[in-house]
Amino acid sequence: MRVALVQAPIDVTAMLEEVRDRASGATTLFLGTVRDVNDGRSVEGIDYSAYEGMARRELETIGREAVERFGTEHVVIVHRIGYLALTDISIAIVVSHARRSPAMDAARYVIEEVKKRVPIWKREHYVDGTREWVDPTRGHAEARR
Amino acid sequence: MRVALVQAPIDVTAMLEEVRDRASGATTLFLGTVRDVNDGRSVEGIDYSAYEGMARRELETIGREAVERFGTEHVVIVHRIGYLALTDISIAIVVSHARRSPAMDAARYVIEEVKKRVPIWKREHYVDGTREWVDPTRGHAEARR
Amino acid sequence: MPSVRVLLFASYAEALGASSVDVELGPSARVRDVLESVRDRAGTVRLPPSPLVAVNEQYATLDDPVSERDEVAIIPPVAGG
Amino acid sequence: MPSVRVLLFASYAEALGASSVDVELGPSARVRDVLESVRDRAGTVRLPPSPLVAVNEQYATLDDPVSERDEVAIIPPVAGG
Repeated sequence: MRVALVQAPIDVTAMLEEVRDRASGATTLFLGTVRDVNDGRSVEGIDYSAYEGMARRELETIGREAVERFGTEHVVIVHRIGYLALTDISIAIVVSHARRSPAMDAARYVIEEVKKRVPIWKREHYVDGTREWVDPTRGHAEARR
Repeated sequence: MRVALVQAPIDVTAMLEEVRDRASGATTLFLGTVRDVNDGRSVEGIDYSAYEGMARRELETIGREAVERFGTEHVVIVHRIGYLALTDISIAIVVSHARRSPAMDAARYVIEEVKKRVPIWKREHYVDGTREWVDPTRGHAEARR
Repeated sequence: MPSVRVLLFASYAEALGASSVDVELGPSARVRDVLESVRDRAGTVRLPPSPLVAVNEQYATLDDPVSERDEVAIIPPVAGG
Repeated sequence: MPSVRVLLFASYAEALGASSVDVELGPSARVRDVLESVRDRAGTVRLPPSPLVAVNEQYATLDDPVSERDEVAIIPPVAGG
């Protein structure tokens, strides 16, 4: 199990290699990527920021929970921060397991928990030049003040 | 949407690139890999064979079903046949979607359907020199006759 | 008499010692008739009571018709993925 | 009087115009007291009624104690992933 908060582009191939194991019959990868539209607005990029120490700690906790719940040590979670352009990878989660069902469940568990608990924020940059902090609890972007 | 039945190692990086899209917020990858133990027996490798024409056709059908059910064109399914060694990738499924939940559901749908319907067979080669056809309907390997 | 080629795979091909067999088709032949003929041919080797069968690369039922130009295949339990 | 540093992030940092504020701690101070002081400081800027708060990088409740050596942070709605 390994987690990281990085500034540089995420090397997905290396992560897949990291969980490769003779005892694994299934590997799942989840990638979050920056898309061009959110709430009907044209997005140009997203600036991710974090409470870094706590974000690492929460990622660690989630990773350990996944290891315990799903029964594999092969869980790697990497979140990128900084300015990301369209199609850039913001998060990569990779899990390998003897069986496919827990491999898939573990990746889903991790992404859902990350979205609930890890202190990372994003400010969307729109094509029209404006920027807004995204507030998922309001179901839409919070107006910039 | 694309499906393929291949003899050569599967290029996962190229598949991820293939579904990369400005409109996608989530990408999921599922890999099936050859593992070292099955039903308590030490496996050395697996020989995959297929009814090739029909296997391609069934993969196509499953791919189209995933496109319709989950609402994305970005579905790629590649199955490898021939002799695979431990940790080799037998199947790679990649899906990208605007949202994460259908991206994950689609990958799961595809692997479950592949296992039910696509005419592909595997003969496990064991470390002790024996070989057996795998029969998932019996819950364990079918004895070699 | 018209005949049809029946493809065999994996454990079935191994059990019957061939990757295909040609069987004769009676009038209005159906999948069940073709299976019966394969069973007779195979002698002591047993196929399961109702194996999966494909006609022209699509899963078929025992009642589906079979003609000379069809490609019939008996499908062992699949194990892809 | 002892004080504690309160970290602010993202929309909260922008709203309050600072990435941290120092607030004085009364005796037996709790998270709710710290929040109250930040609210007073911020003047017209409103924090939500019950924002998430972390003490020493762990989520805390309004009743958790706060001492001089703690690191307190007010956590805007998270949006990682």
